[in-house]
Order: sequence, then structure tokens, then C-alpha cells
Amino acid sequence: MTTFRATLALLTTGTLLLTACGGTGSGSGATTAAQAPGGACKPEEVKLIGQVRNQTNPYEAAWLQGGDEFAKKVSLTQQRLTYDGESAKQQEQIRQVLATGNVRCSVLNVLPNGDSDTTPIVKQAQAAGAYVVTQWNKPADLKPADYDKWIAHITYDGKESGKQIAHALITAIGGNGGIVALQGILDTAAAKDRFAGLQAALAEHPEVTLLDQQTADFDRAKALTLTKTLLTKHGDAIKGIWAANDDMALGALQALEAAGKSGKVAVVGIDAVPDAIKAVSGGTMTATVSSDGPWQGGIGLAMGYCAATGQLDVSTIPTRAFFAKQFLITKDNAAQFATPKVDPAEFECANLFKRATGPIS
Amino acid sequence: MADAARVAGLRGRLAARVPERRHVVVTAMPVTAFLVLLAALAVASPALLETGSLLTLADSAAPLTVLAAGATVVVLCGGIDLSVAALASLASVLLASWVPALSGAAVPAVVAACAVAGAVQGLVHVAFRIPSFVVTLGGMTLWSAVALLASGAATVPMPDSTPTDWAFTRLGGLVPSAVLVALATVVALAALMRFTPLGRWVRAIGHAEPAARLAGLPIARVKVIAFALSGATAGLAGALLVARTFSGAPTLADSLLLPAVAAIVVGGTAITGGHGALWRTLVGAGIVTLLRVGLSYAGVDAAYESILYGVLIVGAVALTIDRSKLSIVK
Amino acid sequence: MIEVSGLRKAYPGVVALDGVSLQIRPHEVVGLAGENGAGKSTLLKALVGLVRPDSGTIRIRGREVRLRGVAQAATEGIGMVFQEQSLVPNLTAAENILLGCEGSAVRLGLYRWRRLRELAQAQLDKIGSRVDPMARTETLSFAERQMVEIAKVLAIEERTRAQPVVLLDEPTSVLEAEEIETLFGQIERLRKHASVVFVSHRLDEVLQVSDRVYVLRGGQVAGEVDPATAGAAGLHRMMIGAEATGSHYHDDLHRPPERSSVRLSVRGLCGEGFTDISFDLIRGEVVAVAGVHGSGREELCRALFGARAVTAGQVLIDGEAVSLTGPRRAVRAGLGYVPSERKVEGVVSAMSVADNMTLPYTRPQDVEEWIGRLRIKTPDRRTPIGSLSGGNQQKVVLARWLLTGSLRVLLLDHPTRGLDVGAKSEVYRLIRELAAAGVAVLLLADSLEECIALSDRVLVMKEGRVTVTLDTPPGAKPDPVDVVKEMV
Amino acid sequence: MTADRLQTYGPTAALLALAAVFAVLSPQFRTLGNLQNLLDAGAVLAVVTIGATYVLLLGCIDLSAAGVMGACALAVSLLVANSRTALDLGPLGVLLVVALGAAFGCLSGALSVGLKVPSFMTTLGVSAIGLGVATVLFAGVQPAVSDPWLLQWASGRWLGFTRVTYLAAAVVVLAWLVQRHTRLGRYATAIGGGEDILRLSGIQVGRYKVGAFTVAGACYGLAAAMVTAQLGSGIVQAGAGLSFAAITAAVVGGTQLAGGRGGIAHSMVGVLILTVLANGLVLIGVSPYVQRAVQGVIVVVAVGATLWPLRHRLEVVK
Repeated sequence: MTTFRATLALLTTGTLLLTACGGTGSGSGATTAAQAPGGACKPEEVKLIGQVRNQTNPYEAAWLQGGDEFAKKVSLTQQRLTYDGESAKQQEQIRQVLATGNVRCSVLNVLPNGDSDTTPIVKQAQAAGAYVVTQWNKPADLKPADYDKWIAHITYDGKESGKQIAHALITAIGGNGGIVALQGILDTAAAKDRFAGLQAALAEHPEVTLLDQQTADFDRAKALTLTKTLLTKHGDAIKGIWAANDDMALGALQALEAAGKSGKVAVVGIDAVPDAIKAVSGGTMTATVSSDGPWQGGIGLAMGYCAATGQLDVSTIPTRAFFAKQFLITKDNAAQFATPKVDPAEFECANLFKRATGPIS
Repeated sequence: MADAARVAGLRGRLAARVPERRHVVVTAMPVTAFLVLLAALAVASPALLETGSLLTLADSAAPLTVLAAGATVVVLCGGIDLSVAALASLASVLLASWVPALSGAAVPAVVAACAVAGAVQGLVHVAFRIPSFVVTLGGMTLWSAVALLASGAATVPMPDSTPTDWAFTRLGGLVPSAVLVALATVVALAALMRFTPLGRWVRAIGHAEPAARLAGLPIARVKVIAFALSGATAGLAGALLVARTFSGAPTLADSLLLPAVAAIVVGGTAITGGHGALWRTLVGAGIVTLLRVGLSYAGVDAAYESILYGVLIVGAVALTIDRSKLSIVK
Repeated sequence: MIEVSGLRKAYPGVVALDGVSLQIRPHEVVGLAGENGAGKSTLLKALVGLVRPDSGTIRIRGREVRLRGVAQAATEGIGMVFQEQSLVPNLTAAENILLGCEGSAVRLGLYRWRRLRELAQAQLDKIGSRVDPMARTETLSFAERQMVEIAKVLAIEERTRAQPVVLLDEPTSVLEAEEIETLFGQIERLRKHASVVFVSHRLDEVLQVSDRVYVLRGGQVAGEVDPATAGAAGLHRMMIGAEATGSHYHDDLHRPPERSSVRLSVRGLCGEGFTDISFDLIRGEVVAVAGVHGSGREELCRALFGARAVTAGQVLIDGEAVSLTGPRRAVRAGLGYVPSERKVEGVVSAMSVADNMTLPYTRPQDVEEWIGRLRIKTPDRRTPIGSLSGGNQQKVVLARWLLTGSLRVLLLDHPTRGLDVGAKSEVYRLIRELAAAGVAVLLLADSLEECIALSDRVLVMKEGRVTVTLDTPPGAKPDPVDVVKEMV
Repeated sequence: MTADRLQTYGPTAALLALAAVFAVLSPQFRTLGNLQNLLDAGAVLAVVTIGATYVLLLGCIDLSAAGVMGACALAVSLLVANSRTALDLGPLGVLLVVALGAAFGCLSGALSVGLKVPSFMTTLGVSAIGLGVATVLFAGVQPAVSDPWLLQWASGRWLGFTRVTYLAAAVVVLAWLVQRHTRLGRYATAIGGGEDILRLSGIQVGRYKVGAFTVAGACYGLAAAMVTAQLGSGIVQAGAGLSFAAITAAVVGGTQLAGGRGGIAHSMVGVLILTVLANGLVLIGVSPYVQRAVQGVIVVVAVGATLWPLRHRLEVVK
């Protein structure tokens, strides 16, 4: 047990020493932050941070690429953060970037892992004085208007997109018959809204029946297995498959192909990943919806950059939690979405809110 | 005759001293590994050593430390608890939904509920003689399903965050309260292990369960207590997470399972049981947090971050485990 | 065959071998006797390459060799039957026999089961064993496994095409009388194929099977003995450097038990391995249970401690019924148990003397006092018990039950297994003192001699039942031969 | 004896009971089409479980499937005809990927044996390395496989079953033969039974341990190729969750975590139990929320029921 005490002592001394070293270093973040007034950062002082779940899916990879392109436009670099879909890790990373450096000139463009993750992110950014833009997920009662550093929350009307693809699906199966739905991770707003959209569309078309709904967790492999099982269960009664994202839609496509039903059952998804766009233009998939990842990756940083450099007065923005424009992709317009491009003009301080379609109700 | 005995005793004591010195070296390894890692990251990114940054790191390590602390007791018994992360998620959901009714009493209520959940797993383990790996694997899926059902598969916002504010503030504007909670948890558990027979019994069961059984130790009770402690700290970890996210979610802590186990092992507690200590888990949680947060902070590209994490975690364990206690490595 | 000269091996603080020289000739059974710590094990380990000597030479068939491991020793024709059996339980007997030297039974990494079976059968035939080579080892009885083990060592004969040397390390310590006789028969057969080195604590056994006996003392060869002329007493004297005295069993400490008061009462106890066992133990009485392996006495002993399931029957201590649902309850009721597998079941070797002694108790105990009273040789109370000698470890286990002063019945399962003569005597003294203090002792003795000498009564068990009860008061001890007759 | 038999046949009985219950409750479950679907769905898990079983036999544990499969899935999709690279190696590409998987497995084993680090940690580390490699290979653009040979694994049917199913069946048979009739297989089993004894017999235990890990890695590589064939493109998450699923399957089937007991045949019963459960629960329409809970409970009950008659003999359960 003496060793226990010895180690404890060593540990304590080590920590103290390090803390002392830190104290004599470049000065703590708090004092630096206090010296720099908001909205008056020099352009080169601005630190751009983009945070997404991971770089291993095309959508989020494209998002980060959009962020890079904006950064290049203003001669800066984007710090890329990925948290592997771990809420805890996301919070840890956010806290860490907010704990050091010139926080007042930091700009965060964040994809929160879930609704619940947004609250601590904006609260901490507000406390540290960093500009933050969040996208997709936020609890309904949390409003950017209550914060002056949380510039905006951008999301897409999941109900609308769920409904859009549902309509496309219903049209594709000729207005009647059975369909099945593949849901996303159940405790996400996206999964719920999109499914609500499907239900709304079904309400308008009583002749279309929802045969079954199961969750495949937004996962391609799970969707594959699940679709096979559903095909066994319902057989030819399935005319169409509604998937809450493209990964699951692509999994379903593979299941159809394995069952020799490729092209005979309509499939729709959301997200417009490259494979899905290819499938849409190839005719095996009916429709998908694009939120334009590269734009999302750039726009958040652009908003923060404009605010930090004083070109955007946050208090004058009319709606700071808004739905952004999304694009239904069908065979007709698939070609123009095949290679996603960013238009630098959209990132000008004056054009930041051009894509807003309305406030989040 | 007496002289001979004294000489023999002295010689024995000298012989015992030599392995003791090696023991100190082995004991200090996790701390050394932690400091080396911190130094390496600080070279890559000097801002990491700022007071605010270090305290934030400690803050980040707090929930993981609490989560791993109770599980350490189970590991010391020679078992494993894979359910802690799912239980912490469930705790977050329960806490968020109980706060309106129970207010400040919600946290102890949730901790108690999780302790009961842990104890139930322990009971199933000892009564039906099912390996702890399987019981807690089943528990993992069960608790997360309960969390999904209880929350309606949605984030449960906390209408009023005051009952948990104590777990996420900065004392004196500087020291994160969660760090103190984590330290208190570790100290409390360490004291429990040190000053009550529980520690001796847990170790004895971990080292040599047949001997412990025939010495008349209350094996079943000790194991159930170990699992209950593990459940309780999982509940507390869930509360810490709720305090910082202001809501509960059915998958909130799920991703912390492997980091928690890693924290225990990296700290130098033998996964085979018996050998280890709670302070080791504290250091282990520090190392794991450095790896999880520090790497991306130091600007390592996400793809290479994962590779580096893999290399470093194996390296850290290789440095910290006490091989003299392991005849066979499994 | 083998010529060892000037072998020396020192560990920190201990010289295990100090210039040992000896020869092993073809077709010869060489006995090796000596107290614990005399260097027997180290010598054997040096001969199979598990220990590398600091100096000295080993010559095999005239050629000097440096052995680097069991595999190399095997190619030189030396194999060892380990004290704790070294068979993989989930493999077949045949695989175990040929483990690591499958020869033609494995071609290009592929098993040829028929060939494997033939080869293994050939080895088993050498010792006349009828064990099924394709049986899974864990399904075999202890004695059968010992045969497999010997067959395994003999298999190295195929590798060297020379006569092997078989080292038997304490092969009889866990065998019962009948099994020992079988083993001796096997050793006689073995002699036709091999040279044998036989190590045992039991001097009579060593004298019975060996052609020559080397006596080791303090890492040196104290002498070479011809069994035909030397008796056990002479051997004993050579081992410890003094004559074994009649006080070995501390008869002077014996007190007649109090006839009137029953301590432990067993009524119609049934369980796996024993049926309908009834007997009484009175205060201060030492009752030994005799029986061959498989007689059910170990099972009974564990069941009394609650460590094995009981299907029927009742146990009372001082008239109160005891629940046999677990060791914890048994300890509460005043029972103590000293298991035979000391290293696995007796002590937690990684923990300290003090922790081991006070393991079941919640309150701190006066450990120092008991270290003194039992004369436990340990540097201090915090020393890991694993570094103590076997005898001192056993004393700690005994102290565990004495500490609280509430011990009423002590169950001793081979308490002197693997202990040297001096340590045995110490344990006997403790048993005597305990009995004199009123504790009732149930003893499963390590040898028949011990069983008779130490007890007031002997219960003989056969096939799970108590068949005979013999009174063995001091001065009226029965002839061991009579007891054996009842056992088989 | 009965307890032994129960341990051997208990999982099979549980499987039959489950299948019977589902067959009664759901008419679709009874169809041939569903059988084909079942075996098809279980194919990848079967191959992964075979790998995990070899490591479990040693008494070690392998959590590297997720990372190794991620790296291998990306590698295979880049090596055969695809949308990103000009390579078109076909079958050779699959072979290379199996070799890549084996290399990862070899790394886990070598680290565990060489550094004496518990396999739990080395495989976790190797999994992270694999995911990193996968991310590097992914580079932001998902490679879509266009090699018809590989794609046909999952789509073309022969006597109603896909090639993936046949492939898995072949691997099962091969793995069983290896376990039963080769030195590697027998020694892996023996190491789980008593590693120290093998050492005393002069067997180079480390070599066979690394060998078992390598076989496991090769299985993950092949499984990754199978997933890629099924999904039509290489994705990083190809093996997500499969490590735990495979260990669960093996344990439910009667392969013991302590090593030495069970084996391929047992593990495959476990795979079928899990697959039937997942399939059956969907078919009888159990809510997706409840499915997870039911699976967890059934796993515990299955293992508990198997071990119940042994409970007096199992003095130590970890």
C-alpha cells in the first residue's frame, strides 16, 4: 500500500507540475477571449472548424470538402473533426477546441450526433464566445434567438422530403399496392420526421398500404438482410420500398437484385449519395432527395466567418432556425447532381440565407 | 537457533525487497505512459498544456472514469461487465424523465435503480452460473431496449437542469465539478476496497476463486455487490452525461463501453482478475481520454487518428501490464 | 546412460543444487530421496531442460549436452511424469501420448487418426494399460490418466530409437494403496524399456522399488544407499541428518476424547459419490477416513463443508442442524476445512500471509500472535504467501480456522501432502493440540501409517459407504495390513 | 454424462424449438424461400464466427472483425473492377484481400504473443488500425463494384441458394476439417485446454496461436468480400457489430469463452439460432424496439439452460 501512496503522490506532483507549466505558458484561454471583442477579428485570425460524424460516408466526406473549399476561398484552412458517431467524443472534442487559443475568433460548423447533443454544444460555444452553426439535429425548444453566438441552425424539412419521395414512390407504383418502409435509427429526429412524411403521403393515398415497417438503423448491410426477410414475408405484395436514407435504399436494391426483382420494385431514399444518384439515373431507383452536402459544409463556416469579421450582424438575421432548400432527384434531373459542385458566390456574406425556405415551426 | 531464524528472516525480507522495487517500477508504468503521451501530444500542440485545456481534458475524462470505476471492481473479481455503457444510457433516460417528479432526488433514485439492475445481473450470474460475459452481453441489449421503450426512442429533454447543475459547473470558474465527482467516486470505491473486507474478498475471488470459496467467503454476495457497484457507477456516469447534455438519450453512453474497458486494462488491472486497483483505472481513463480527444486536437487526420489510436492503445497496455502476474496471456 | 557431475544452481538467497554428481544406468530404477528443498525437483528439472544449471555437466550416453527445454530433452530420450498431471483434458488420450511428437501420425500438418491410434496403443501396450486411446482424457480416472502420462513419456523412445530415461516426480502422492501397487508393477515393466528415476517422500516406497537410492540434503548428495541393506530409519537419518524419533506423531500430546459429548453427528448423508453415511465425532477425537481413490471419502469431506451437493441426510454440530448449502454456512457453524490442493484451493498465493489468514473474517485479527504461536516462518505478515514453503502455507491455512477460537470441527483433506518430514511433524503437533482443546477432527490421511498413528478411530469407506469402523487408541494400533484388507 | 450430452445437443435442441415456435406462429417462416433467405442472411455471420471460433478455442477473444472487415471491404472493392481504380484483378483481388485479412489477424496474434498483451486489447487496437486503413482507402468516395464475377456471388442463384451461401457452407466444412484433422486445429483446441502443458511438451505454442489468429483474419477478409458482393460497393462499416455478434453466436452455440470446448459445429448452431431469431422476430411482427430485448434475453436463457445441469460442477464461473 506504500506503493499506492507513492503513486498517488507522483500523480499529484505530475499534475501540479503540468498545471504550473501551463500557467506560465501563453496565458489561459479565458483572458485571451476577454481581450478580443466580438465581431472584430482580423480575417487571418479566424479559426475554421468543421465537425461531422466520420469521413467514411460520401455525404459527410462531401460536407468536409465543401468546408475546405470555403476555407480556401478566404485563404484559411478548416480543422476537420470527426467523432465516429460517439456523442461523448463529440462533446469532448468541442470542449477541447473551446478550451484553448483565441476562442472568440473560432467558428464551428457542427453536425450534432443527436438532438440532445446540440444543447451542450451551443451552451458551451456561447460561454466560450465562439461562433457556432449547427445543422440537422436540435431539440425543438432550443432556439438560436436566445443566444448571440449561435448564428443559425440549418435543417431540412424531413417531413417534406419523406413526403416527396413517398409521392414519387406512389406515382412509380401506379397509385396503388403495398409498400414497406425501412426506418433509420429510431431515436433521431430525421428518422421520425421522414417517417411522418411518409405517413402523411399515405394518408392522401388510402389505396396504398404500408405492409410493414422495420428499422435498419440507416445501415446498408442491415437493410439488405431486412429487405430479404421482408421480401420473404410479403413476397410479390411489395411494390415499393421507402427507405429513410440512401444507404438503406441501396441495401434494399441489392436485396432486390439478389431476389431477381431488380427494377420490378420501386425504391426511394434520401441524401443523394453518389451511388444513389447513379442508381436513379440508371433507373433502378426512383428518387432521392439532396440536401447538398458541400453547401452545408461551406455555409456554416461562411456564416461564422462573416460574423467574426464583422460583416454579418447576428442580431439582424430574421430567422435563425430555418429549413434549407432541398432537391428531389429523379431520373430527369439526376445528371446535374452527379458531380456535386459548390458555387463560391453562395458563400458571400450577402448570400448566406438565400436557401432558407422558411422558419422551423 | 534463534539467530539462525533471524538471519533467515532477514534474508527473506531482503529477497522480498528486490521484487518490491520491480513492483514499484511496474506500478509507475501507467503514470509514466500517461505523462509520456501527454508530453508527446503537447509537443504537437503546445496549447494542450494550458490550464484551461488540461482541466477540460480532466472534465472529459470524468464520466469515463466514473463508468469504469465500478466495472473495475467486477474485473478485479475476475468477471467482466459489458452492460455498463447501456446501463448509463438507460440511466440518462430515467434521470431526464424522473427529474420533473423527483427533482433533486432523481439522481440518487437513478443511481439506486442502476445498482439494482447491476445486482440483478450479478444474481443471474451467480445463481444460474452463466458467465458474466454472457449475462452482461444480454444485459447490454436488454437495458438498451428498455431505454428505447422508456424514451419512446427519442431524446428526453430535461425541463429544468438545476437538479443536475452540480455535476457540470466549474468551481471557482475553473475546476470542473465532474472531475471532483469522479475523484470522489474513485476515492470512495478505493476506500471501500481498502478499509472493508470487500477489497480483500474481491481480490481473493479474482486471484483464486476455489480457494476463496473453501475459505468460506460469501462469494455470491461479493459478486452481486461488485455488479451492484458497477451498476451504481454506471448510473452516476449517466447522471454526469445528462448534466452536460441537458437531456437523456437511449444511446447516449453506448459508445463508451470499449473505452471504459480499455481504461481499466490500460491502467494495468489484469483482465483475468485479482490484480489491479482503482487508481489504475483513473490513470487509464486519463490515457484513453488523451487518445480519444488529444489526437484529433493535435491535428491528426481522422483516418490516421484511428490507426494511431490502435497502435498507441496496444502500446500503452504493453507498457503498463504487470507481466509477472500473468503466466498465460489470453 | 546419464552421468551428472558437479551440477550447481543458485537462486537469489538459495543454493538449490550444490555440486550434485550421480549416474543412472540402463534398466535401472534409481530412487531419489530428500526433504523438501533438498534439491530433488531442481535436479529433475535440470534433467529435462526446464532449469539451466549454473555450472556442472550432464552427459547422456557419454556425450555432454546442454538441455534447453523439454523438447530437446525428449530428443535425448529423457522424459518426465510431472507431479501435477500434464495432460490436456479436452484431447484424446492418444493425442496426449503423442503430443508434440506425432511422427508419422501427422503428415503435412494433417492428422491420420488410425495411425495415431496405433502409435498410442503401442505405447499403452508397453505398460499393459487397457485405456481406450480415443477416449477424451478428462473422462478417465486419475489412475488411468497416470498411465496415459507414463505412456506419453515412453513415446519419446520412438523419437530417439534409444532407451529412454523416465523421471517420475512424486507419482504416488495422490494415489491410493491399490493404485500404488499397480504403479509399482508398471515400473517393473518399464524397466525392460527404460531407466527410471523415482522420487517420493515416502521412504518405504523408495526402498521398495529402487535398485539404488541417492539421498539429497541441502542441494548435495548426502549418500548412496543400497535398499537391500538399508532400512527406512537409516535413510531418514541421512535425509535430515538425525534419527527419526518416535515423537514424530507427538503421542505425548494425545488426550483421550470426552466420550460423553458428541460434536459432529452425521445422519444418513447421501450425495454424488457416497450413500447413507452416518457417524458421530466426539469432542477431542481424531477420526481418520480410510479408503482407496473413488471410495467417496473426498466427496464426503467436501460435502460436509458444503462444497458439494448433498441429496439427503442431516448434519448436526453440538446438536444443532447445519445447513449444507455452502462453505460460508459451514464456517459460520464452526467447521473448518483444509483442502488437499493447497496451491489451488488452500491459499491465494498472490495475497499476503495476513490476508490469507483472515480471509473469511470481517473484523481485523491478531495475525502476529498466530504467526508466533504456530511458528510460521515468514519475513512478515505482508509477505505474499506464495513465497513461503508448503509447510508454512499449510500452517497459515490452519491458523485461518483457529483465529476466532470458535472452531468446533476440523476437516483435514491430506493436510501433509507434499510436506517434508519436519513440516509434517509440526502439522501433527497442531492436530494433537487442537484435539486436546476439544475440536473434533476428521482426517483424510496422506498415508496409511499416518492414518492409523494419528487417529482415535478409523472409518473405512468402500464404494461410497462406511464399511467398517476400527478403534485405534494409542498403544493398541491395528496392523496396517488389516486396514488395507477392509479397503479393497 | 447427461450434462455432457446436454451441452453438446442443448443448443441444437434450442434451435429446433425456436424454429418450431416460429413455424407455428408464422406461415411465411415455413416456406422454402425463407429457408434460402435465412441461410443467405446467416452466411456472412457464419464465416466471421468461424474466425472468431478459432480464437475462442485458444481461450482468447477477437474483437477485430469490424476493423479488419472494413479495411478488406474497401480493399476488395478497389482491387476488382470498380468505379474508382483502373484495377481489375477479379478472383486474384479476392485472394489478395483474404491475404490482407490474414495479415491483420497475424498482427493481432503476433502482438498478443510477442508483447504478452491480452488479445482483448490487441484485437481492439488492430480493429482501430483496420478502420483507419479503411478510411484512408475510402478517401471520401465510395467505390462501387462493377466486377460481374464478384457481384454474381450475391445475385445469381443455383438451386435456389446464392453463391455466398455455398461459399459459406464450403468454408464451414473446410474449417471443421481443419479443426478436426490438422495440427493447427488440434493444437488450437489443446491450447485452450492447457497451454502450459503444451509448452512443457515442447510445442511452440506462440506459433499456433498466431496461426489461429491468422485463420480468423483470413475469414474476416473473405467475409468482407462476401459483404461487398452483397452490397455492391465497398463500405467502411462492412463489419460493424459483427465481432460481438460472432462471439455471441459462438457462445450461444456452446463454444466456451474459456477455450478448448466447443468448436465449429457448435458455433454454427449458434449462428443459426441468432439468424432464425432475427428472421423469425421480423416475420411474426414483433416491434423493432422489443426485438433487441428479446434477443438479449434469449441469449442469456439459452446459455443458462445449457449450463443449468452443470451448475453444481461449475464451481468457478467467471
